[in-house]
Amino acid sequence: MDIEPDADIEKFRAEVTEFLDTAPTPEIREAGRKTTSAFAPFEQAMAWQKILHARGWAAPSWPAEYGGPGWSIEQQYVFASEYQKRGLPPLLPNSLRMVGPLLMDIGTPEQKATYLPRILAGEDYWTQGYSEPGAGSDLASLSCSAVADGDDYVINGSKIWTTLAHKANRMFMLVRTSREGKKQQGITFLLLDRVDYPGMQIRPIVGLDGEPEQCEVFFDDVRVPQSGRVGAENDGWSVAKHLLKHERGGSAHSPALHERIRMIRRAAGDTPSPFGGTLADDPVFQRDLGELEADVASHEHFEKLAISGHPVSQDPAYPSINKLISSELTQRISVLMTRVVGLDGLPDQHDALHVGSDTAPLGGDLALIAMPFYLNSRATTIYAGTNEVQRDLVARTLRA
Amino acid sequence: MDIEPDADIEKFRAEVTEFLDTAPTPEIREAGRKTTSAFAPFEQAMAWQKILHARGWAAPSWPAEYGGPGWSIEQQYVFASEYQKRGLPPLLPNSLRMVGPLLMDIGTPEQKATYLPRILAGEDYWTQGYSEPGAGSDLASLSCSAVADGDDYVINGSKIWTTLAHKANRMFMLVRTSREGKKQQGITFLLLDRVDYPGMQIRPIVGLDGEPEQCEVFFDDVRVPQSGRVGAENDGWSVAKHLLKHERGGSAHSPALHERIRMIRRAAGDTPSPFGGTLADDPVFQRDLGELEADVASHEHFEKLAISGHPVSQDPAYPSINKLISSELTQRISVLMTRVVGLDGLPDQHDALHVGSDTAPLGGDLALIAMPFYLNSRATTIYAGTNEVQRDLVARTLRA
Amino acid sequence: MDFTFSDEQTLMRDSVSRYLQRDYGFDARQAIVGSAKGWSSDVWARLGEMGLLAAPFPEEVGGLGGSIVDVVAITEVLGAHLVAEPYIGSVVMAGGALAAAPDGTVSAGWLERVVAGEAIGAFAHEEGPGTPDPALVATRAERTAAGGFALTGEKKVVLHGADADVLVVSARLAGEPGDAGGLGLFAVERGTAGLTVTPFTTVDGRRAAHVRFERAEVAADALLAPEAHDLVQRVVARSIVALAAEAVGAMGELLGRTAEYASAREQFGVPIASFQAVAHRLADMKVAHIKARATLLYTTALAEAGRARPHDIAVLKVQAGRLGRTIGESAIQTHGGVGMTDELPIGHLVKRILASEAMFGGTEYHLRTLGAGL
Amino acid sequence: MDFTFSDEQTLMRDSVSRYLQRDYGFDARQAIVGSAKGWSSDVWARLGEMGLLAAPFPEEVGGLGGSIVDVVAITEVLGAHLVAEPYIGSVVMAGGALAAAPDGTVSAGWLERVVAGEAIGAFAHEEGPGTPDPALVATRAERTAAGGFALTGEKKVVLHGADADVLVVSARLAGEPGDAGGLGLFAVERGTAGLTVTPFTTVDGRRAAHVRFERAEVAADALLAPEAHDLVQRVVARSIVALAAEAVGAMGELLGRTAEYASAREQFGVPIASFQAVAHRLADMKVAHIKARATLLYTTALAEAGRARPHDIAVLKVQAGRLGRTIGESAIQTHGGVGMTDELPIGHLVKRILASEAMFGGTEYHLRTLGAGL
Repeated sequence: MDIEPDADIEKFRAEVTEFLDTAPTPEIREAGRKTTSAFAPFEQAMAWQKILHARGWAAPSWPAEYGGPGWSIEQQYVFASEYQKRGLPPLLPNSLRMVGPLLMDIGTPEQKATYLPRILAGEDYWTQGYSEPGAGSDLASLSCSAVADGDDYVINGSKIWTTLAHKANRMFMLVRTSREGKKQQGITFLLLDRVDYPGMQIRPIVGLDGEPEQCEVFFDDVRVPQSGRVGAENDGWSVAKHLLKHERGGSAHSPALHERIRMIRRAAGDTPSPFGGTLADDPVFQRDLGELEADVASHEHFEKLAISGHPVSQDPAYPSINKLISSELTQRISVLMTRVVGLDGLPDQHDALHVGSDTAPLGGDLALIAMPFYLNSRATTIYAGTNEVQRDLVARTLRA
Repeated sequence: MDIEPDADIEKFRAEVTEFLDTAPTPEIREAGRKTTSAFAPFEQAMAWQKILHARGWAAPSWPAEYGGPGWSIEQQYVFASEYQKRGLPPLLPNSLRMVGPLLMDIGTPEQKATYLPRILAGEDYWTQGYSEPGAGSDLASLSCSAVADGDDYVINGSKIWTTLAHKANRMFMLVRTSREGKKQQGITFLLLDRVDYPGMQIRPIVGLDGEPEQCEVFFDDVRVPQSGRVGAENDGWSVAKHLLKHERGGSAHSPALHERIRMIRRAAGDTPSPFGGTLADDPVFQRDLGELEADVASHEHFEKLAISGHPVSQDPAYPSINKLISSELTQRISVLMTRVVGLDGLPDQHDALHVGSDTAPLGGDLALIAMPFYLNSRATTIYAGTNEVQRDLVARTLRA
Repeated sequence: MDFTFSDEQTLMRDSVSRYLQRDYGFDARQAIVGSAKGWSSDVWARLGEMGLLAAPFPEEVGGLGGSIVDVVAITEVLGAHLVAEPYIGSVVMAGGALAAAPDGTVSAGWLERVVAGEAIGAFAHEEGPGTPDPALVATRAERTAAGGFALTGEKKVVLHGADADVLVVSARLAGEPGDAGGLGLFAVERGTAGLTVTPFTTVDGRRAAHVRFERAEVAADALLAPEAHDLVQRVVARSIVALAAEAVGAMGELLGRTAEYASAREQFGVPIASFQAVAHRLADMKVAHIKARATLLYTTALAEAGRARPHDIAVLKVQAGRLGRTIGESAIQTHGGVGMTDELPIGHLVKRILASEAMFGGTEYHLRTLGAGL
Repeated sequence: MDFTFSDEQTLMRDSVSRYLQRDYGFDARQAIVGSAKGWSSDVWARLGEMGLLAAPFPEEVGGLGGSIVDVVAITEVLGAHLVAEPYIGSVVMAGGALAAAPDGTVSAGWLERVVAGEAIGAFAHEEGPGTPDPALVATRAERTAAGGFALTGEKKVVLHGADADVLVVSARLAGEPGDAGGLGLFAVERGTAGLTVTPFTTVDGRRAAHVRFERAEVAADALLAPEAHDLVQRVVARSIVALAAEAVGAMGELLGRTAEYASAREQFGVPIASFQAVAHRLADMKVAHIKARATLLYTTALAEAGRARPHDIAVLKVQAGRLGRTIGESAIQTHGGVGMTDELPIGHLVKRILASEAMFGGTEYHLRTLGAGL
């Protein structure tokens, strides 16, 4: 065993912190404070990505040949930790962590050349068109169809939970190209280079937190070029499974979770306890915060083992386990947030939450975000494969 | 709504408490302190039943025509409360709460005349022969067979989890009398008036708590009279379902749970806290005890609603809900017990736990029972239909 | 013992339910909540006509002579329908406080108007997580030279605090936070100088406000009760019971809707309720609802008999909060994506439960007082 | 970073596993635990031959020069096999304390004998729930006229306290419970006058004892270290790591056995693992095991580098306890009736985990110190 960091890691850390302390604009910092979801405020996240890209740091995990910084896994973790300690808004994941890595692996040379540089530079945002009103956990039963016609596909049907589709300029999606054989067969993976094709309609859906983060997209004889296909026709299910690996695992969640714990601790220090002193001195609060801290620490250990190449990361259940742990921790943290703010969490502060809003927040930083963060985080056990589905997958690895 | 008690209830309570304060022998009280299971120490429980019977109070819920005291449901609850407050050992349930009520409902006149008075008087103890090594949750797949031969049945096979079979003098059991049709058909309910028939063998099974509470019973061409049959041949499944109603619901669990909470509270008052004062002053302990108290209180409210004839007791899920709540509360209480005793729960005090033992206990009253109580209570979510099966039953009532 | 509603109460529940189903469907409710006023005078008038406002008050002030049982019978139904109108704030809380004040004060006049639906009242009491214990009130009332009082302090999440014609305010005439003695109860009219009202909509669609008093002067007869600790404690208890009834109503609605959805929604070719993980979650929701409702009904009967101790009220508060959260979170998870939207009542019902949990002391506060009292 | 065992450590683990599988099967183990002595000298000698006793000690005292990583590599395997022999009590705890004592005391002599398997040591330190913090030790050591010390106090659940040739005892030379200063560490030989040893078997089949000192006199050279607070804290940390490794070993065994049972056991005509409620419980067991083991390995690596703070040790302690309990309770429930019997290893593995949880501060103690330190 060897836990010692690379000799150069502290030098690297200094370089990172110097940049992170100076580069973000006030609006970007504000967006960080007002992030209540896995998706940070759109405009600021994209602006921040452009700044990071100028430094070469927009995509820490991308290989150097595609414009990544070429960092070691340990460097990536240090970057994530320092980033989160400053409460900076996360970059939007769909393009950088989903389409990008997928295209690197199985995109055509033309798709790579066209899209990867724009993804990296923050010039494109890709929304995901997977789920349909009738196809949620049972994604393979999707029915939105694409019929080949000349060089095009003609798409009919609808997609739902297309995150930020109303802000996106591109879309990746699964369509049904055949109804023969098993339902997993007959699915094709398509890239749409526009979201304003004739016949496309985007309807934002307001969430529990009052924000239109999700959308529904309707397709009525929408004609798109076949060149947007990734992989073979009717082979989209395996393309999507490949992509899901990127979505479910592989990232460093624990630094963000640690930062949420620190945020709660800070707020507790400013919150009077009905039993005297501040909430931070309250033994019950300390116990409950200690319990979250222990579980976040274990998640950090798990992530670091995986980063170090420990066999745990080769377990076929690894992505599901990662998703289960981080989603449920996020929810538990959100519950403690609402407890700490108490009554101060009750005003609907939807207006004040917009970056640049001139509505003054009521209560402290945590009061502003606790309730929307709690409500939004209910989705973490639903999206990207419900936690029920993830548990099914983990259990499958235990069957003799 | 009307919560006022009967005018005479306080007079009744005085009568009850006077008796309960004076009638139990020191051994019976000791057995109460050393009860770590739904089954109290056998000899003392039977001795105590005889004392109660002499007063006419052995079976509070039995109708007067069978020797019950003819109490109102509220009187029964008051009796249970005062009984539990004194930490007295519960009477063994199999005879009084299972076979007895079943025979009242569907026994033959001869069965009633033979068995009910002896059950009431504490002269008989009936062990239950339901489960088999291959038939647990899936009880209907039982295979222990009875073949009619003249006036007898000839039994072959085995039964397991026959509680206290090694102390019992009688047994009620389910046997397979036909392999045709659905597996629920072809089962017959039998009373065995002896447990020492030629060909019967009883093997006690030591449990996690070190006690041989359960047994396995083997049948090798055991010949028993057909007159022991309850209900028709091959109709035993509906007989057993009828009986399960008595086992699962209808009783008053909350007084015993309240007493366990008081016991924990007393021990906490004698236990130093590492953070100063006693554990009873510790805010974290107070919170956790408060949480248990709230749930026991809700269970009390639920039981009192049912007692008062509120429609909640007519819900087909009522017995399952009752079982889920009381079993899971028992387990949670047992966890808090082990936490309060800490290190003092580690010595195996198996010897000291026997009534009349001259091995001195180490630590206080709670230290003696906490760990065995915890271990034994793991069974509460397994026996009488696992909690998984109970949840299936509750869910069934919600399907549109 | 009897824990059922009377025939009259059941009739009233049925007619209120029918009315709300017809005229207060989810879309109508959302339109009302999204309006400038945030609630509907028409609906309010209709509820008044049905006798809801008058139900729990004595006949002398225009009431129907009912009790806390009527409040519970009504608010459970209002909770299921997510009613935004000021029933709890004006009738249960402010009305309850006014009705509890001694005779011979201005309370009777205000009370008659509240009962008649001619005035809206608000109960300005909470200051933070500790004020379910009235002794912890810090807002001060100092005697003025004119013989009246000047109030200084801040009250949080006052339901309908900006709409109200009269605020019923707890404030300290003497002593320090922690003292049970010296607590006064005041009637403060809308527009009194020195009041800063910060209005907002709560996450569950009620209008409310933080109310700051900076030497807000009131006349001598605004003092409704000079030693009001026990009175305020009873009003807090009554508020907790009504909020719990609303929450239990919301829980029942969540249970019913979720069971229905899970039976109808198919994935993998079968209703999702046929998956054991979903079935068991539904079972746990049902158990939670039954527990919460049993405690609600039992505590209501205790309260009617004048036998509800602080212990019993704390049990009800924590159960409504904890069990409500269980049911709410399970309802969203079972609905999946659509449960996360503002377009179904599911999330709104959950938010109503969460908001009630935070009012008059959170779950942790009451759990601890419960455990400490054992 | 590397969180795997070395090739040598893996080889040793494999050979220990093979030996225990062959000669220390469940029935053999139960026979040993039920014997008068409660553990087997033969097995002990064999473990010594395999180098286990010497592994974590410096070569000067006959050790093999290993570290805490070797302790973890070994005790994880011992935990899976429910070993009753005094490895943790004598080698890890007492041996660790003797090795940490300054040179020039009697410690070296005792240590060599412990390392060689010629003597059994015991670590007599815990007094109650607070003594994971050594400052809370109340046992006193007073100077005697003869220049030695007289010890008075009580130590609880001293592993192998009745078997031990030497007890390594923490006792206060000065100050009051709560003071970090004034804590001494003593070597007390078996049979010293003034010792009352109350032996028992623990619920998980280890021999242990409560040890009472009533002016138990020892010579001056029995004092191994005069200001021993930090030393004792390190020994406690080392003990916690080893107990956690045992617990994680037991968890892995429970997971494997339960998954196997659920795949083989049929009810309703299918393996019970095909019921989603069972499948999801198995999934949660696996997640719990992975979390606990990740924390074990990470903390071990920290400890080896001398960088394990009290915070890290507390995290490990609570995770081994909480996650172990989750796995243990799930294992019993999944096994049903047979999981409740003494006849399968399941319950014994659970009891080992529970016993470790209670030692050196329960979960609640450490959770609170964790949260207070944030």
